Formats: sequence, C-alpha cells, structure tokens
Amino acid sequence: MEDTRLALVVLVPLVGAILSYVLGRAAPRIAGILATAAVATSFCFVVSLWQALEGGQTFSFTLSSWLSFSNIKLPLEIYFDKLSAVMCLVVTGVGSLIHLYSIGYMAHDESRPRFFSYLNLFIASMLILVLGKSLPVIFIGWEGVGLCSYLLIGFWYTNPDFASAGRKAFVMNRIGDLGFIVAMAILYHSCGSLDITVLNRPEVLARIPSEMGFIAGIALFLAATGKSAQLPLFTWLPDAMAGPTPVSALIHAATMVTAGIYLMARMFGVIELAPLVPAIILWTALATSAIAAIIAISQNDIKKVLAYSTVSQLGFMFLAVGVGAYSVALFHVVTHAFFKACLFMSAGSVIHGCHHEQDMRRMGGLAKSMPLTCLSYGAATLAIAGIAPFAGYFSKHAILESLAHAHNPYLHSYGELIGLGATAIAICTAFYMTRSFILTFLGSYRGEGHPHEAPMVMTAPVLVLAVLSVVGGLVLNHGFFTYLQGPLPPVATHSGGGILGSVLGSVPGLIGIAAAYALFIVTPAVKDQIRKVLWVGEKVSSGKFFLDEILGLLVIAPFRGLSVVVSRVLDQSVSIGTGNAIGGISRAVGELTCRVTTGQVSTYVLWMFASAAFLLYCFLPVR
Amino acid sequence: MSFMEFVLAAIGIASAIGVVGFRNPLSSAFSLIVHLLAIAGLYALLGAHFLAVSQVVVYAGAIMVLVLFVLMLLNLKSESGRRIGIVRSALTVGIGLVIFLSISAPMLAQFADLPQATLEQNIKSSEGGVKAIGELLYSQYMVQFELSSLVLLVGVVGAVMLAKRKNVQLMPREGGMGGVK
Amino acid sequence: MTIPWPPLSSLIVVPALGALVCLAPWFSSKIDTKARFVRLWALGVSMLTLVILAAIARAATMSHGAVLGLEEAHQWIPSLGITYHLELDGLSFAFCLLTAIISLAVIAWSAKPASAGAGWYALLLLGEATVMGAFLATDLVLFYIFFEAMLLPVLGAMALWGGAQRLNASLKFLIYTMAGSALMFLAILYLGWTARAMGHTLDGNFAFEITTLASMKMLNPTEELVLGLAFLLAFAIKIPMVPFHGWLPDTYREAPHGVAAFTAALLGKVGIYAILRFMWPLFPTFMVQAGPYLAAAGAVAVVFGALVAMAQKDLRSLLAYSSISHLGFCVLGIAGVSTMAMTGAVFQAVSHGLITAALFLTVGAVIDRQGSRDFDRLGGLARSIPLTAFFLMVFSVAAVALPLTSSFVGEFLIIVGSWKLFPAWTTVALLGVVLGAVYTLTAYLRTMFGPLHDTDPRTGGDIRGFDVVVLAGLAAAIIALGIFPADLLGMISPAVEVNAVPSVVADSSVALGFSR
Amino acid sequence: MDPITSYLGIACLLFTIGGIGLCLRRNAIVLFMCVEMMLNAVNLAFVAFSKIHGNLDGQVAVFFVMVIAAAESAIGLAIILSVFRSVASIETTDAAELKW
Repeated sequence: MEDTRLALVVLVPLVGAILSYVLGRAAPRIAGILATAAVATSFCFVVSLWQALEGGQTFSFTLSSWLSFSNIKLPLEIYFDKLSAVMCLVVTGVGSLIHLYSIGYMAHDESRPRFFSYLNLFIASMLILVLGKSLPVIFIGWEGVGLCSYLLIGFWYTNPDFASAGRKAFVMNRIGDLGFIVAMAILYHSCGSLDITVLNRPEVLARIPSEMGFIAGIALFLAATGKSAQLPLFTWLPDAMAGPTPVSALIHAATMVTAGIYLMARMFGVIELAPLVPAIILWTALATSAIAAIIAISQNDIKKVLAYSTVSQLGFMFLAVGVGAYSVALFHVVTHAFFKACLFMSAGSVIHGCHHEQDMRRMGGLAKSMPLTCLSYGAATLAIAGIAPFAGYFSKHAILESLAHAHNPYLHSYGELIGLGATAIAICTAFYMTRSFILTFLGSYRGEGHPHEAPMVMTAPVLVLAVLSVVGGLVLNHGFFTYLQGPLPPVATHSGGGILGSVLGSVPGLIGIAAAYALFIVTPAVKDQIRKVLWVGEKVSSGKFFLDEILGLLVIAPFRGLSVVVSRVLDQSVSIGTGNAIGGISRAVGELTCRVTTGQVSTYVLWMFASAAFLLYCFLPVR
Repeated sequence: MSFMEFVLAAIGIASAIGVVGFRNPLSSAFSLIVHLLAIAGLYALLGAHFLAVSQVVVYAGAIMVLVLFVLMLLNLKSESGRRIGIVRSALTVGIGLVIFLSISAPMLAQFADLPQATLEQNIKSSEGGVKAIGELLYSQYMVQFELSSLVLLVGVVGAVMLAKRKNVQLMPREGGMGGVK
Repeated sequence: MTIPWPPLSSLIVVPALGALVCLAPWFSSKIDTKARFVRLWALGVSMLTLVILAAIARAATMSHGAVLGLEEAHQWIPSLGITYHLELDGLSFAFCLLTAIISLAVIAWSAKPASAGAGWYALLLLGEATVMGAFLATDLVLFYIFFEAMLLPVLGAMALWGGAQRLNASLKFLIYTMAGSALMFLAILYLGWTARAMGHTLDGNFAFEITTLASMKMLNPTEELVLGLAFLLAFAIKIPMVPFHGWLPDTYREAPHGVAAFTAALLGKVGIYAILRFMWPLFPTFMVQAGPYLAAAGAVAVVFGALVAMAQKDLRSLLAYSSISHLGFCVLGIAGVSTMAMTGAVFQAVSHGLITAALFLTVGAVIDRQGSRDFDRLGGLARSIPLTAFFLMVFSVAAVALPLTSSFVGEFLIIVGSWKLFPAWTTVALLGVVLGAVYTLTAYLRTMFGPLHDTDPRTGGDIRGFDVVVLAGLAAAIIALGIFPADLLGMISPAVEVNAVPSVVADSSVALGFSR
Repeated sequence: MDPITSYLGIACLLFTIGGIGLCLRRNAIVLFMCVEMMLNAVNLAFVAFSKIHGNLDGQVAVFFVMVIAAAESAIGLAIILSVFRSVASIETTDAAELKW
C-alpha cells in the first residue's frame, strides 16, 4: 500500500544532510540541532508507520522507475514490513539519541556542519538499506553506508592514519560488496527478479540450480562479513575507531555493522538453499567471536576494547543466523544496539572528560568525578555480560538455547562443542568488560588534569540508553519473536524459565565478572604471574593475532607488487615498448633502403637498364 | 642485303663499339661522327633522303660540333684512374645481351612472315622526299611541329641559363684542368 | 523517415560554422585580448547545438513514441554510391547528448592554456562538429571521414598548447589512430566492392550505407572474420583496449586539461558506439565467435587499468589508466548478445564520459593552482581548497560507481547482463572494480587528506565563478542519471535491439541464450 | 632474313651497345654520346618501320626525335659545363654528393 510517510522517512534525513551543511557553514550551532531534528522527525514517522502495521499489511513507495526499461523491471522502491520496522526503529531511535549526544561531543570542533551532514547522510542510506524492496535498492543503502563510514572515519583527515583507516574500511566493504553483486547477478538470472518478497518464495527458489544457490549463499555471506566485520574482513572495525566516538557508537556499534545480519535475515531462503552455507556461517562466526574476545582482553584503548567486543557480539549474532534462528539474531541486534551504543557514548564522555585521553592505563577512579557516566557504563557492562534482569541476558541466552536445537546436517556431531565455545566466549566477554570498567572507573586516577562530568546534553541520551539496556530485554523478550513471525521463519523458544532459570543463565557472566574482580581488585599481583605464564597468549592477543600483518602479506603486498610489475613490465615495455619498437624498425628499414642511393650515376643507369631488361623479358610477346 | 647496306652497317657497328671502347673522349667523339654518317647512309638506302641529309646536317653537323667544342673547351684528358671492374662489365654485357634478345626476337618474328609482294610494294611508296615529308609535317603533325619549336626554345633558354657564369668562386680539385673561373 | 525540423546535419553544421566564425578577425587576439567575446560566442554556439539536439529529440519522441528513428539522406557522390546519410536513434542520441554536454562544459571551463586565443575555441567547436558527425553518420565512408576528422582538432590543440613533450605525443597519437583506421578503410572499400559485385545495389555501383549492407548478408564467415578484425583493430585503438593503448599515457599527460577531458570523454566512446552500430549488424557470426575474446579483453582491461593506475605517481596518468579500466567494462558489456548488457554498456559509456571529463577538469584546476601533478608534492589540500575537494570527492565517488550515480547503473546492468554469458570474465571485471576503489581513494587521500605539504600558503585558491557552475552541472547530470536513468535507458535499449541483437538471433545457428 | 628486318636487328644491336656504353663509361660526355647513339638506333628502327609499313609517319617521328635530341644536347652540355665548373671534373664518380 503506497504511503508517502515512508518516502519522508528517507527523504527527511537526506534533506537534513544538505541543509545542515549549507546552513551550518553560516552558523555551526544550527547544524547539530537541525540534524538531530531531522532524525527525530524520521523516527516519529517510523513510529507512526509501525503503529499502522497490523496483520500482514505492508507499506511501499516507488521513488523512481530507476532501472526499468524494455522487459526489465527494477524500480527504486522502498518497502516497510515488520522486520524493517524493527530495524528502522533501532536506526532512527538510537540515531537521534546519538545525534543529540554528538551536539555536545563535537561542540568545539570547527567543521561540525560537515560532521552532521555526513551523519544525516549515513542515517538516510541506512534507512534505504533497511527499507529496500529489491536487492539493488538494498545495495544502494549498502554502498551509501560504506561511503559515509569512509567519510566519518577519516573525518579528522589532517591525520594521515585516520584517512588511511577510512580507506581501509571502504576497500574492505567493497570486497564484501563484490559478493553482493555476484549474488544479485546469479539470483537475477535464475529467478528472473531481485524483489525480496519474490526471492523468498519456495517455488522461485526451486528454480536456482544447486551449485549456483551455494555460490549465491556464500557471496551474500561474503557481503555480510565485509559489512558486519566477520573473520576474513573484520580488521577494519578496530581501525575505524579513528573516527569521532559518536560515529563509532552509531555506525560501528548500533547500525551499520548489523546490516549484514539484516541481509541474512531478509535472504534466509537463499542462505538455506545449500545446507553447507549455514554451517560455514556458524564456524566463521564462532572463530571470529572467539578471536575478537581474546584480543579484547589485552587492549588498553577503551574504544578498541569496545570495538573488539562488537566484533565478538556480531559473531554471536551470526551464530544464531547459522542455526536458522533469525529472529533471535535480530533480538540480539536490538539489545546490542542499546548497550553497545550506551557503552561507546559513555566511553566518549570519559574521553571527553579526560581531554581526549583514550588509554585506560591513564584513567581510573572516574567513578567519583563522573558518577552518571559510571552508572550507565556499569549498567551496560552488566547487560553485555548477560546478567539476569539486563537486556543482554535474554538475547544471549536465547542464542545459546537456539544453538542447542541446531538441526543442520553438518553440525550434528559438533552441537555441544559449539554450545561450550559460545559459553566460554560469554565468560570472556564478561571478563574484559569488567576489566575495562575497573580500569576506568575504580582505583585511583592515573592521568594528569582533573576529569569532569560530561554536560547534560551528553549524559542524558547515555542514561536513556542505559535504562533501555536494563529494561529492554524484559519488555521485548516475550512479544519480539511472535512479532517477527511474519517475515521470518518461526523459532523454537521458551520463556525465561523463572528465577532459577535466569540465575542459571547468568552463571557465565557472573564467573567472568568474579574472575576480573578477583584479578584486578583483590590480588593484582596474581595478574602479573598469570601474564608471565601465559606470555605467548598475551603476545598473540595484544598483537591482534597479527591479522593485519597476515592480511597485508597475503593480499595487499601481492597486489601492490603486481601493480608495479604490471605497470613496469606489461605497460611500459609491452604496449608502449612495442609502439616505439615498431617506430624503430621502420626507421632502421628506412636507413637500409636509402643505402641504395650511392650517388653514382652509373649505378642508377645499371639499375635502370637491368629493370628495363627484366620488364622487356617479361612482357614482350616473345616466341 | 645489298653490298652497300652491308658495308654501311658494318661501319656503323664498328664505330659504335669504338665510341664505347676508346679511352680518349675525343676519339670516341670522332668515332660517333663516323657512326652517324654511316647511319645517314643507311637512311638514304632506305629511301629516307630528307632524313639522311638532316641527319648529316643536324646530328653530325650541329650536335657533334657542339660536343667537340665542349670537349675542346674542357680539354679533358683520357679517363684516369681505375679500370672498370671485369665483373661489372661482364654483368652489363650480359644484361645488354638479354635486352638485345628480348627486343629483336619479337620484332623479327613479327615481320618475318610479311609476304614478299606487299613488302616490295611498300618499299616503293615510302620514298621520303622533302615534299612528301613537308606535306605530312604541315598537315597531320601540325601540333607536334609547333610543340617541337617550343622544346627548342626551352632548350636554348635553358642552355644559356645553365652555362651563365655564376659568381660562385670554387677552388677546383686536382686532376682536372684548371677550373674556369 | 521525413527530414525532421531542425535537420540532423544542423547538429554538425552549427558547431563547424561557429568554429569558423571564431577565427574571424574581430575575435583576433589584438582586439579581443583576453578572448572574452570569442568565449561567449563559443558558449552560445555549443548551447545552441544542445538546444537543437533537445528540439530534435522532443520532436521525434512526440511523433512516434519513445523509439527515435530520424534519418536524413542525400546523394553525395552518386558515381561512387556514397550517400550523405545521417541517422539519429536512441543509440546515437545518447552519445550526441554526451558530446553536446561535454563540449559545452569544456568550452565553458575558464582555465584554457595561457597562449591559446580564439584558436582554442575554434578547435573545440570543430571537435564537437566532427564527433557529432561520427555519431550520426550511417554511411560507412561518411563515418570514416568523420572518424578521421575528429582526430585533427584534438591533435591540433594538443600540438599547439600541450605540455613539454607535446609534439611526439601528438605524433604518436596520430600514427596509432591512422594505422588502425587505414585497415578499416580497406575493409569498407571491400564491402562496397562485394556489394556491387554481388549485384545487390540498385543502380549497379558501390553501396556503403550500413542498413543496405547489413540486409544483404553477403559475407561468408572467412570474409566476416577478416573484415571484422580490421574494423575491430581500428576501434580497439580508438577505445583503447589494452594492448593497443600505447598512445594514451603520453596523450593524456601532454594534452592541456580541456583537450584531455574532451578526448577522454568522447573519442573513446566512438569506438564503443561503432562496434554496436557497424560491427554487430555487418558481421554477426564473427561478433558471436569473438564474444568471449572481447569479454576477455574487456575484463583484462579493467584489471590491467586498475593495477597500472595503482602504480602511477602522477594524477593525470592515473586518470588515463582509470579510463582504460572503465572502458574495459563497456567492452565487456558489448561483447555478448544481451540487451541488458549492451544498454548498460552504452549507459556506462555516457556516464564515464561525464565523469572523466569532470575529473580531468577538476584535477586540471588542482594542478594549475598547485603547480605540480605528482602525489608527493600535493597533499592536505582539502583545507586550502574545500570546494574543489568537495567536487573531486563527488566525482571520485561516481568513478568508484557508487549507487545513485550514473556509473553504478551502467556497471550493474553490464555485470548482471553479461554474467549469464561470461561468468568468469564478469568476476574478473568485478575484481577490477575493487581495485578501482583502491586507486581512486588512494589518489584522493594523497592529494586531499594528510598534512599540508608546502608550508607557503597556496596562492592558487579555490575554483570560482563559472567553473563552479560547470562542475555543479556535471555533478547534477551524473546524479540525475543515477536516480532517473529509466527514460534514457528506454531510448537506448530499442535502438540496441534493432541494431545488434535481431541480426544475430534471426541467424538460427547462433540462437545463443539471448537473455533479457 | 629479308633485307628490311635486318635493319631492325642492327638497330637493336646499336641500342644495346649504346646501353652498355652508358653503364660502363664514367665520363659525362661519353655518356652523353652513348645516349645519342641509342637515339640513333631508335631512329633507324623508325625508318625501317616506315619502309615496312609504306607510310612516312616513321620518318616524321625521326624528325621529331632529332629535334628533341638537339634540344637535349644543348641542355645536356650546359649541365655538364656547370657540373664541371662546380666539381672541376667531368667524372660522374666525382659528382656523387646527392646521396643519403
């Protein structure tokens, strides 16, 4: 059913982006307010559309006839159903809170208008991604988000490392998008259309030949790994912390990185075509979240810890996708958006308070000077650790449970192993989060200067998100799965299982917290011995598994070398060389032939006479 | 071949070989004059009387005199220096032979079968007296005649232009006679 | 088709006459010292050409629906059977539109070489006239004449006002193109002869008009192979395809910015257009057999161009190799029998024209103002020239084929269209797209981001006044084509189908999976 | 061989002798004379032909050949003089600057 409000949801942030830049140049203060207002109005539209969504009703709106000519129909159409409603609510809701927060955070930055315009542009492209009715439209949002993350990561472009971090993010996303395009090509030719509503119908999926289906599935997963930072392509996320903290909160915690899971959920039919694809997803997810968790333990930069924790949590979500529990994964997406955004923003307030100090070793004892931020950071830490009443518990518990019911042929024998691994990672998560909490807020202040509490405009959104990460789980736990029954396949879940169940469920979190508390507060000395004993693990973890170096060696160096070789050998010597060589040859032949002119009259006469003789001999009608 | 034709032909060929053979250009000039006169004789025998006379006047008289004049003017010695290589002369003679064969064979073949009668009759009618040639010249070949006057004019003007003394003073190289300043 | 008002040849005559008037005495450097009036005059002429084109298109679409099909035919040299035959269908309309826009942009661009006076504008207008002619002519000999003629204005401008090595660069450019087109001319003559020999022509002498020649179906496979290769060589050098691109780096390094923009945007496209317009109808079986090789050449060009661009030290040659990479994509598009891929290729060619011209002009502005073109002397300019940085960002993003820019539409259609026919080569080309992102962003990073290199305040300053309008216009065109490509695509696809595809599909032996 | 065609034979022979002389000799004037000789051979053939065909066209042709020969000799000798003046020697081998 056509609805202009849907168009406004996307267009308002877009217009906001342009206006906030144009007007912002005149008066920088307006930019922030304008941008936040734009996202807020978009949020209101989403809520009003969400209210109007009952039963199977959906909204759609065609912005332009885009790629439709002769018999090809690919209009630029956006589509609003329950799944995109959930995602839009998260994007615009958390987005507006973050916009509000960044008014305070970026108060002293002189290129604020450019920041807010990029932020709004990001929200607009994320909305297009989430609302896209056909895969190419989703792809528009997909690349738009990549571009905005490139612009925002490299926002302080005077520092060359930040700029190259932005480029690294964009290129890695681009490698993922390669898969997206390949998948689109396969699906278009076998199913004839790229419309998401059509693609998930079983009779359409039956038309895809099996190995093509497998390639399409893997290609889509490659796209998701690029965007949601999974194993092969996740090293860009920690470097993306070079951008301002609101950017990390919005893009690299709440919204963009979840695009991969949204795509998997949308394309669940294609993913499940070949049973091997979910298995591959499961194993990569497990490996990624394990590696990220281990690395996070030894990080000293507060934002890097959170970045690796995001990668690990995303791994968790992909675990749920791997076993086919898409609504569970989305539930974790929502709760993760709440507490991770809250964590990042409180970290931002800490950094802001400590005059842009990001290293936890020069923080500590901030509980006294920044009580509110400490409170929200604590709440969010408990949530992410998966302690009973908090949001994290419900979604993480649901994932662990759905792992137990995995019925994928490739995973029968490993069912419990994956469950155990997931629990171990959960413990790890609790451990490094508590470590970061202790290092920043407890003990004595190790930095110089005196940190101060962030202004109200920053702490207010953080507190709102803290409340959400406390209450969110409880509220959403029951209605969420049934709500998403429509667009997504059903998933077997049961209620929280009473007090005993919740205590049992939060045991891994408690273990992690206890261990961290013991090591860092009670007996710090023990920590050093362990570090000496496990020095190999410590070296690997702080060296980030040397992934950057491996990637550089395996991918970047060969290509750079190849480009030099190709440019020098193939281009210079072959194509340009042959051109010059042909020139040289013709000159040499020229010099050779002009030797004939000896300047002697007699030679010329002899030549003339000889050719006369030859011609006469040939042509005169002899005999 | 009547006796007279045979003699004249022999003289012609001998003098032709003489022109090529003699080292001294002066003697080859004289041998050429003899050659021209022999050819003039042959013309007369073939009935081309006007041509025979003009040959003697124009060719032998005018052109050869001019040649001799130039020879005397430049006072050239006989060709100095190295002899023509044997290989080169053998090659040239070889080529010459090829040319001779490839020209004469078809020509002779062409006319070998001419019936004697028509031949006799043709000889009679082609008496080349001055009147006959004059009529033909001024009727059929009027255009060519006028053009040839143009050619002669160009010849004369050209000769004057080329031979005019240029004010370029050039030091002559040894060997030749002292250059005309 | 009746001769439309205004007649098609006005598209050629108006710029040509405008060029002549530019050379008139009153525009000479003595009177109009800073070439202001001659620039206005040239602007007026090129704008008029654009208006004429729009009028023709509107008149055509109104009279018979979306399909454009205007012809203008006169006898030119009857004894040789050469007719002055112009035709405007969707295919040539797209390219004529590109020519008109690019010429307007290049003429409007203020930064012309200092020593260039009225002659600069005359040569540009002449260039526009000849390129327009190349896109309209459907008589092979007439096309060949324009194919050669369009080289001269560009060559002249480069030889007169180019960089240090301009003379041998232009000489190389001339010899390369001449060598290619000489073979093509022989092929054209052969076609004319066989047409006459086969007695198909009505008045018994040669026939060069493409539709008559195509309808004759007179060539056996070996003839098609030989003639096809001759044509292909000429267009391969023109596009350029990879092994034949020897002239490109020198030309783009030495040519003045405006001429480099003009050449990059238009001359290459004639190759793509001509393959669709002439080679598919004339040599269908050859093209089908050559399909995989053409696709391979295209894909290799994409990767090769990207790799070499990554290794470039200076901005201009990076752009040169990037245009090889983008055009490789178009070649991939026209290799196979698929309406979607071919329409995508034409659209990609048009969008590449706009983007490269914009990039060359912006980079030209950067180079003129910063006085150097290699990366280590440039850097951190985003702060000192923000507006140029913004435009360069927009055009780099378009060059990387981001959705909602015109190049995404082209690339998406080509990839999805040609995936069914050449899956392997399409994936290789996709790899090229990723490499494309690498070198474009590296170039942008090295010039715009990072610390400011030279301490002295840049005297250059940002682009001002009319140049901003030009770049804004180009950016608007790129984004508009990115969001609303449907009507242009609607025009191109029937023309492509009429031109290339049926002659192949009708040929039963070749009913290759003719995909949508 | 009947009498007339023998003239043709002689003409061919003279022509070749002139050609050989042209190739072998180095002195400009001797070359000039050999050319004259070749012209004469052609004239002889012309006259023989006019005799065979019975009309006078051949002889008129000879007349024109003589005219050309005269003009040519005037120019030729003038050239030889100017060559001599510049190179002070009549040998063709000495006037050999016109080469690559």
